[in-house]
Parts: sequence; structure tokens; C-alpha cells
Amino acid sequence: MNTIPYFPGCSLKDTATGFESSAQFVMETLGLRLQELERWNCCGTVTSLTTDDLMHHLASVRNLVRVQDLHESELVALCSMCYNTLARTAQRINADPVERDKINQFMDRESSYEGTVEVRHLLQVLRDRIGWETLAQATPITLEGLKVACYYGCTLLRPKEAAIDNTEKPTIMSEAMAAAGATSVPFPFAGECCGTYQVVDRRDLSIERSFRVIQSALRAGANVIATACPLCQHNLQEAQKELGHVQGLADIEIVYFTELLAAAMGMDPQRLPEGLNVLIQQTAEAQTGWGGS
Amino acid sequence: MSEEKMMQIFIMGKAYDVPVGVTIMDAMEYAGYRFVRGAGCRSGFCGACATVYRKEGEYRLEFALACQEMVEEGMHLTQLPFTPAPRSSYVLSELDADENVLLQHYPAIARCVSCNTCTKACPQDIEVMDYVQAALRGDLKKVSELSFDCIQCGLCSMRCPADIKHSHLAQMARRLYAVTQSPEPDHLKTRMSELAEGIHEVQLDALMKMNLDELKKQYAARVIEAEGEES
Amino acid sequence: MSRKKTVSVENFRARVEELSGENVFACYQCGMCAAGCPLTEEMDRLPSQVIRDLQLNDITLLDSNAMWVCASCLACEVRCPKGVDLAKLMEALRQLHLRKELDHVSIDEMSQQEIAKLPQIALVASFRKKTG
Amino acid sequence: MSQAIAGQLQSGYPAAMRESIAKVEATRDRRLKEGPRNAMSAAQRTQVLQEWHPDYKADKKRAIQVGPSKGERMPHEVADLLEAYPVVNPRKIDLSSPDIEVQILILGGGGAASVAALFAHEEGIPTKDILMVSKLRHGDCNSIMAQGGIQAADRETDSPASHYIDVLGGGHYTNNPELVKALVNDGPLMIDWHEKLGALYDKVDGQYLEAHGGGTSRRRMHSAKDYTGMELMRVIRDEVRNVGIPVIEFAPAVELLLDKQGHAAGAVLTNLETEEYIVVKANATVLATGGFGRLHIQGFPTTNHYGATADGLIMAYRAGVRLIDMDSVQYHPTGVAYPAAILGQLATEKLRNQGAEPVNAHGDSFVFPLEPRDVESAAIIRECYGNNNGVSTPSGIRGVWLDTPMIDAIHGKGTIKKRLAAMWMMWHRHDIDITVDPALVFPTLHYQNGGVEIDADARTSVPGLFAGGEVAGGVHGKNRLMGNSLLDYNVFGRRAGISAAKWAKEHAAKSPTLKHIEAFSADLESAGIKTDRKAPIILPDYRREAVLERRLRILT
Repeated sequence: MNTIPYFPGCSLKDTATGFESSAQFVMETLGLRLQELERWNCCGTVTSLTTDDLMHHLASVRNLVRVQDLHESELVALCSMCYNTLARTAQRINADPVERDKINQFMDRESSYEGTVEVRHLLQVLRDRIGWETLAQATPITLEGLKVACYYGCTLLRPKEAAIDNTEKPTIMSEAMAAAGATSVPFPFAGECCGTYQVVDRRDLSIERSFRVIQSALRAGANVIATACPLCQHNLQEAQKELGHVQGLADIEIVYFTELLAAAMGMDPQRLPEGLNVLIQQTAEAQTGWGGS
Repeated sequence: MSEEKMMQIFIMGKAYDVPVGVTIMDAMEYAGYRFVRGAGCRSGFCGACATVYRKEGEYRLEFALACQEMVEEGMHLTQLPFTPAPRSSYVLSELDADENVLLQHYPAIARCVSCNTCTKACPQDIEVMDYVQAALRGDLKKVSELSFDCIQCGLCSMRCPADIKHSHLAQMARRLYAVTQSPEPDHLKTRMSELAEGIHEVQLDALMKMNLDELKKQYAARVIEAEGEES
Repeated sequence: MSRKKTVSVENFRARVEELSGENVFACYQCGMCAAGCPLTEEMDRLPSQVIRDLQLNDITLLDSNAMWVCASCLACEVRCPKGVDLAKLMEALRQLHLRKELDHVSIDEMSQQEIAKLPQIALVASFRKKTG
Repeated sequence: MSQAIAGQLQSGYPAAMRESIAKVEATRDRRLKEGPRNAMSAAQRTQVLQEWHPDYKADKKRAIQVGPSKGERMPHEVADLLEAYPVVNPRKIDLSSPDIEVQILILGGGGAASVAALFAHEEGIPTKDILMVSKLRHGDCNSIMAQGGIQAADRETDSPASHYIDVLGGGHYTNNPELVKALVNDGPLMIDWHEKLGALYDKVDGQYLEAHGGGTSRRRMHSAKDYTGMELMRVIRDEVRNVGIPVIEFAPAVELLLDKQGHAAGAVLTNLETEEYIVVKANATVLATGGFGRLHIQGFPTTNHYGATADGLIMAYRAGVRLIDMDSVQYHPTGVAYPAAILGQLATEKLRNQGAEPVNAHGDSFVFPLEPRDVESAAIIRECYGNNNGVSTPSGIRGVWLDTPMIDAIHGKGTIKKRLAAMWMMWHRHDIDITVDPALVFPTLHYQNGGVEIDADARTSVPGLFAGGEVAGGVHGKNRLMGNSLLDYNVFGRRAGISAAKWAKEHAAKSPTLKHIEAFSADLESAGIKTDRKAPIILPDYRREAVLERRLRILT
């Protein structure tokens, strides 16, 4: 089976293990195995934005060096924060030999980074390398009737250079959902911020932002929100916990987009979120009439 | 020893002539320093003699244990024998070994910038940054394995730009890993209950009553168990 | 903190421009950034005012909470018709504090119970943006 | 290693030593096939000990002239310190208002002291009423350096009784049976305690990886790679810190205090950095000050830590406690003999229990690799100086090869790096790879077999004074087996802590005095001992004579 170097990131090893296992299932089904880097470190989760702060890019560059050591030039990430941080660092350091040189001064225990690795998000791999048609053919179980709000958040769409799709009108996740037979419902907050790391010292703020996102999806008629970010997922679920009683906030499932694809590909339901299984079951029943068969 | 070969080193800025082929610790004592701090086991296990040096003509600071590292011509030496690193206290039996537990006690690990300075500072050749990273994802097993050789000298923490307290963090991880993922063998539990019943005390009391000749006979009659098959 | 450090104030605007790599005078105050910002309600100065204050070299901007409320979502960045990256300016303002160890989040004051509820992805991000 | 030296060496060894290594390599396959030589008979052991063991050299010892062990023979280096005057003038110490008052004062910062502190606390003494004082840092001790392992009879095929016989036979039946019983009986208990504290013992498939040590009849050596002492010490120290027991570092005790009834009442400490004295009054005092390796008995190099200078022996002796078995010193058979930079450092017995065989300059084996330590040491000394089959180093030291590459040959490639990581690292720092080349070794001063006399409850003859660990004698008799020192400090550290707690709850110390010091000095004088020697010495002095001679003490 073909493989592609893969960076999991910290969350996928503890709080978001379902994201990883479903993605692995999806990719193996499609014949392209995610090959986890043997050694990797936290990407840094956020990009450092000042001109002179290269130290905070070291974490990402180290991971790029490890891809380079495999004689590969592509690295795929699932977590959208990891994707954004790694991709922006790669763009900055690949383009600037002077900065690359400075960074390489710190690489005395590993190879120097030559600026040749590019970072992709799994959605890009699905679109550009696998193709929606192939994906559609690999989904025997239809998700017909499922109304998915594709929530991109910030890091898949901004800045423009790192965006995996149109920053204002992204369709990439909807296309993936459509390939799996689900209906994607557009909603205005698809690219709005969930409050991100503000949850640490301004929880009120992240709850409020996440509340708006869910509310927007609900009003658009969605019964499930698909995300690509463990932090979005966390914040949205925190908002549900906190404000579940408000306007049916708890009535919507929040899952990783890969979990929806994996469900459509027949992954063992035991390994998928309970709420998603129930939702799929109910939707299937509704599609086939009461009681089914 | 006849006519020692000598070389010049610098201890806290002053030049001294010391013999070739001795450790930093021996060289400092030769020069006339008497250690109060900065020397402990003198065998590389206790971490008391953490030493910082720079070699002539090089810009980097290097790190070593004075009792283990040989002096070199032109070394500029100083010691950092104490790192006032705070540690987090805990009741081991009450800890939840979840993925977040190390972060709760040592939140600064989230500040790791992967600069790898800790690894470079480690005189034990430990992949320190890698275990901090494993700690960040709550991987107790990996932290335990990677950090096992740590002698807790504190050089990593002294150098860390994120103010991580590496050795305390790793100590906690190893203990927690041991009690949660490396269970006590059954035969020890069996022996503990036998001891509680006093079975062995009877045997011991019988031996204590023996005279020297009887004891010698017992000793000579021992059957030496074969070396075990180890995997 | 016993050793109270202060943010360097000399050539305030120039320093922010240097750190961010942005030209604050490119802004013509259209207000797109403020219009798109999801967190203006929490800010004591609007994003557009932050740039205006920089243009005016108004050092009191350092006391504003705007830079700490900004979540670096980059909604402003993608929408600015003049290509000013406000997120970078916000980062520069934060850095002026953080480089003097004037942290906005105090790790020592966080309880284990609080941390237990947070995923590390949030902690890493927050500490990178709010501790120096 | 400097370029200049490295240029003359081939992978760490000079050419002359390489010639001998070639002979070792030539016989290795045959020796591996044949297996080790047989162990000696009792008569052969006695002979080699009497002819070659340093303990049997009469002129290296003398009978002590004063104190409770008067007339007993001990090495000159020890006798010199016992027959020395106090470092403090009792009249210049103000005892009227102690600086610190606690229920239990624990002298020492090593294994026994830490274990005593934890069990005293468990016995109900609040942490604030316990004080540990350490000469160097908490954990700078011999306990942290022990590599090979800790014995405890916990397997089905083993029993405390088997352990008992091994200990007594190894100690030539000179041990105190009560203490041996305590040692072997508590062995599994201490391992169980370590498990609950989270120590990481080597395990395979959930079972302990247990090995033989010199003189054992059962495999009962528990290990944590070859960092066993460090793993235990750092876990126990971490727990002392967790519990919050106060520790004052760099503050060694220099004299014990006794009250009018003759009960222990604390100690006088000195702050090593400011040189101030500190008076601590305590209901119970635990002596856990370790051994005397740094006295370099008979000029031997030592494996011991910097502070092993017999302070506890001297203080206790002056307070009236008898010392036993002081004529017996343990030389570890395999100290490093080359390179000179790490001379005398420990090459753990685990190397031999994993298959490395002692081999002479011609590549021939000459001794069963796992004889009791005194026998093994004597055999190596005989091979070098009796049979003249040793290997000479450039600095004029003789040694024999320890054929370490046999370990990987027997157990598979990678075994050394996995199980003997500390050892591999020690030689690797000097450009010697023990997976490829043998290591040169010679006996090194390792352990104080004797010490202060205690009973099974770790009580000394002075009420309120307890002792455990290397400072105490009687457990090992005149020879200690590998793996019993870690067990000793655990078992008797625990018993000392518990006994001290029980005593402290029932006995309040009265006004402390130093009268016994004055009396001891008077005894020295009436015995006609005229000397300017002072004790305890606290730290050895390795400064060069040439520097010391030119010293002007201006700032004192």
C-alpha cells in the first residue's frame, strides 16, 4: 500500500483519538496509509507572527527535517491547528534561505533543513490525490439524510497562503461530505472563530463564540457539525455542556469529518462516537420509513 | 608517575596548569580547589558536579559532570551545582494517570518550543526534549523509558527557555508509570501473605538455634539454582 | 513580581512596525477589520482603533486589552483591502509585554483543577500567545 | 579525551595493553564453550584469604587504646580518627537555647536516613517534628551509586531461610543472627514498599528479572538496569519531598549531644558554607551517616562518595557506643584499574553475574566469577602480585581483564547497553567500548562491613540513639554479599525510624550536654595520646601538597 508521511499532533494521541483512528481507517480503505513520523514533537499549535522570532518555528521545522530524512517532500496533518502551524512555517522557511540558515544553526543534532517539504491537510489529499469520485465509490453506507454543517474555523482558511480552499466560500469539506452521501448545509458561521485558546483564561469568551457557531448551524437545519480541529471540537462541546438547555444546543452532534467518512465506509460503529451512530441509525430509519426494511 | 604532561585550563576565569589525562574534578582539586558543593558520588550517579565549560576557540557552552569528563587544553570551566527548580508535591495513590496529569503538575511543559537545548545540556545523553514532548501528550511509558538514566543534575532546567522542570516532571512520570502500568508480580504478593502468616519466621528461628557446625553443613549442602532463562 | 519590568516605550510605533513587519500608514481606516472581528465586543479599543493609535504613536495602546482578546483568527487579515496584517500588529504588541516577562496568563496561579479541564492544544497555544 | 592522548591510543587502550587483549580474544570462544571455572572449596577460600586479602595483613591494623571498643584491632586509618580530639571545643558551644528542637533528628542524607524519616512519619511523628540533616545534598551518598541490585527472597523457589544461610556463610558466620533474620525477613516487605512508591524494577512479562550475586544460592537480585541504587534513592527522596520532611543540606553533625541521664539528645551541626554551628535538640537521634570509604584504608582507591569519612562512627564512639567488626573492610573485586581518570570506580558485580569473566594477561581464567567478594578480591590480588599474571597500565597499576564482551555473546547483542547502561557509559566516556573490548579491573575499597553495634530494632547502647545502614555493623559480619547493602539500608532504616518514633513519643530529652566529649578527650590524654589530629574530618582533602604548603589563611 502507498504511504504518506503523517504528523498526528498531541491531541490525536489523547483527547482526539477518534479523529486519528477514523482518518487511518478512511485512508487505508482508500489505499493510502498514513505513515506516522517515527519521531515528532508538538508543532507549537500557533504560529509566531513577529519578524524576528524564529525560535518558535523550531518545533515545526524539526518535524519537517524528519520528513526530509525520509526522502519525502510532503507531510499530511489532520488537526487543522497543526496543519496551519506546520504549513505556515514551511512556507516562511522554504521561501527564505537566510531564515532557514539561522534555524539550521539549531539543528546540530539533526540534518539541516533544506526547505523542500510541503504540508498538506488531509482534505487536500482527499481532493487532489484521491478524488471525490474515488471517495464516493468507497462509501457503501450512505449517509443520505444527514445534514452536516461543515465547520472550518480559522486555521484551514486563513491566512490566504495557508488556506486549503477559498477563504470566504470554502467547499472542500462539503464536497467530501457529498461524496459520502450526506447533505451539506451552508451556514454563515462556517469560518468563524470558536474562541480558540482563549478558553484558558477567557472561557466566557470562547463559550460565547462557540455558542454562536452552534446556533448558526442549528438555524441552518444541521443535525451534525463536522470539524477538523480538536480545539474547535473541545470549545463547541464545552458550549454545549454549559448552554445545552438553550435553544436545543445539545441536539446537534459535533464530530470530526473523518468520523463521518469512516462511518460511510463501514468502520466498526464501536469505534465511532455513540451519538453519531444513533444519529445515523435514526436518519436511516427516517429515510426508509418507520421501522425500515 | 614520572614527569606529568601539563596543560592550561581556566577555572572561573583564572588560568591553571594541570596534568593531562585527568577529570575536571581532579584537575580542579589539583589546582587547589576544595569542593564543598560541586562534588558528590564522584562516579557519575548523583548529579552534584554539573559543570559548564567552553573550549578554546569555540562559541558554544558545553555541559558535563566534572567527575566524568576529562579536562582539555584551554577549557574554560565553571560549576552550576544547584538549580532551584520547584517541584510539585502529590499523593501518588491519589493521582489519576490520565493524559493530562503531568500538565496539571507541570503546566510549563506546554511552553516547550522544541529548541532542544535541554538535550544538548544533558550529560547523560538523554533525549530530554523528546520526553518533554511525550509528557505533553501524557505518554507516561515513553517518558519513563527515555528519562530513566536521569541523574537529576538540573542542567536541562537551568538552560530551558520555557522554564520547564524536567527532572521533577520525569520523576513523577516514572513513579506514576510504575504504579499504574508495571504491576507488582504475584509471587511477591504471595510471599507477603506467607510472611504475614509467620511461616518463614519458624524456619528462621530453627536456623538461629543451630550451632556453627550445623550451619556450615547447611551452607555446604546448598543447591545453587541455575541461571534463569531470560528473554 | 518583585522585579517589576516595564515595556520599552521609545519609538513605540517604529518598534511595533519592526516586530510585525507591517506598515501602519497603509491603513486608511475603512473599518473592515473591526466589522469582521468576532471579538470586538470584548475589546476596549476596536481593531481599527488599534491601528489608528499606532499611526498616532499613542503609547497608551499598551494598556488596552485588545491585543489579549485578539485570538489571531485572522478574519481581519484576509479582509483588509490594504493588505495590513493586523494580527501581526497585535502579536507585536503582545510581544512587547512578553519579552519583559510581563505575562498575561500566570501559570503559577492556575490550579490543577482548571488545567485538568483543558486540552493541551489550548494550553500550548495560550502559553505561546500569553506568556514570555 | 584530548587529541594528544587519543592519538596514541587504539580505541582507548595503549598498544601494550592491546597485545594482552588479543590473547583474551583468542581464548574467548573456548572459555564461552567451557563455561566458568568451578568455585573454590572452603579450604581453598581460607587459604587465598589469609595469604592475599588486605584484611589479613596484621601490620595494617592496631588495637584501639580508648573507648568502648578498647583493645579491638582496626585499620590505622580508623584508629587514627578514633584516637583524635574533637573539632569543637565543648566550652565554646552554647547549649542553653537550642537553635532547633524536634522529636527526631536524623543524621544523614542517604538511603537509611530517608527511609528512617518516612517510617518515623508513618509511625505518627508529624513532618515538622522530624529533621534530616545532610553533609552534602540530600541523596549524595553511597546508596545512590549502588548498581547491581537488591536481594530479597520473594520467588517461590526461594525463601528467607535460604537467604539467611547465604548471608551467614558469606559473612563467615560472624554476623549477628538477629540482624540477619531481620534483614532477610523484611526483604520482600521492602520490595513491596518500593513497588507502592513507584520504583521501576526490571521486569519481563510482569515478573522480576532476578539474577544471582556472588555467594547466592538463589536468583534474588532485583535490579533497575544498573542504576538500581539511583532508582531507589531518587524515588525515596522524591517521597521524602512529597511528604514534606524538612532537610538541611550542607550541615553535617560534628558531635552528638547527650542529656544528664545519658540519653541521646540531638547533635551539634555545622553549616559547611558559613561555618556557623547549629544546636539541635531531639528526643531521639538516628545515626545514618554511612561508611568510611574515603579514609582510603591501606591506600586503596574507593568506590565511595565524597562524604564517606566515618563521622558517625566517631561521634557514636565518643558517646559510648561500641564498634564491631571494624577489622573487616570490603574490597570490591572489580574496581576500574584503567583509565586512571576513573581509577577505583565501581565495575558492578552485575557484569559478572551477566557472564563477564575475570581473565589474566594471558587470556586465561583463574577464578570462579561469583565467589564471595572477599575471596574474589583476594584471588585477583594473588593473580596480579602472587602469580604475576596481571596487566600493567601506563601509570604503573596492575589489574586483570573483566571480559565484558562475553555478556553480549551469552545473552545476545545489545544486552550490555540495555541492562548495563551506566557501565557502558562510564567507559564510553573514555573511549572504551566494553561491548567490544574487555575492561581492566582491580579490587577497590567498597564497604565498611563493621560499624556501630545495634540490635534488631536498630537500637544502640545509648538510649534514644538508633542506627541503620552502612554506619551500623553486625548485619554482614566480616563480608557482605552483593545486593545486601541496599536491603540493609531499607530494613534497618525502617526499623530505626520506627524505633526512634516510639522512643521519641515517650521520652522528652532533657538539657543537652557535651560532657561525654570532655570525658573522651580526658581519656585520650590519660592514655597518653598526644596528637593534633582532629575528628570528624567531614570531607577528604585532595588538594595538591604543593598548593597546601603555600596556603595563607588570611580570611579565617
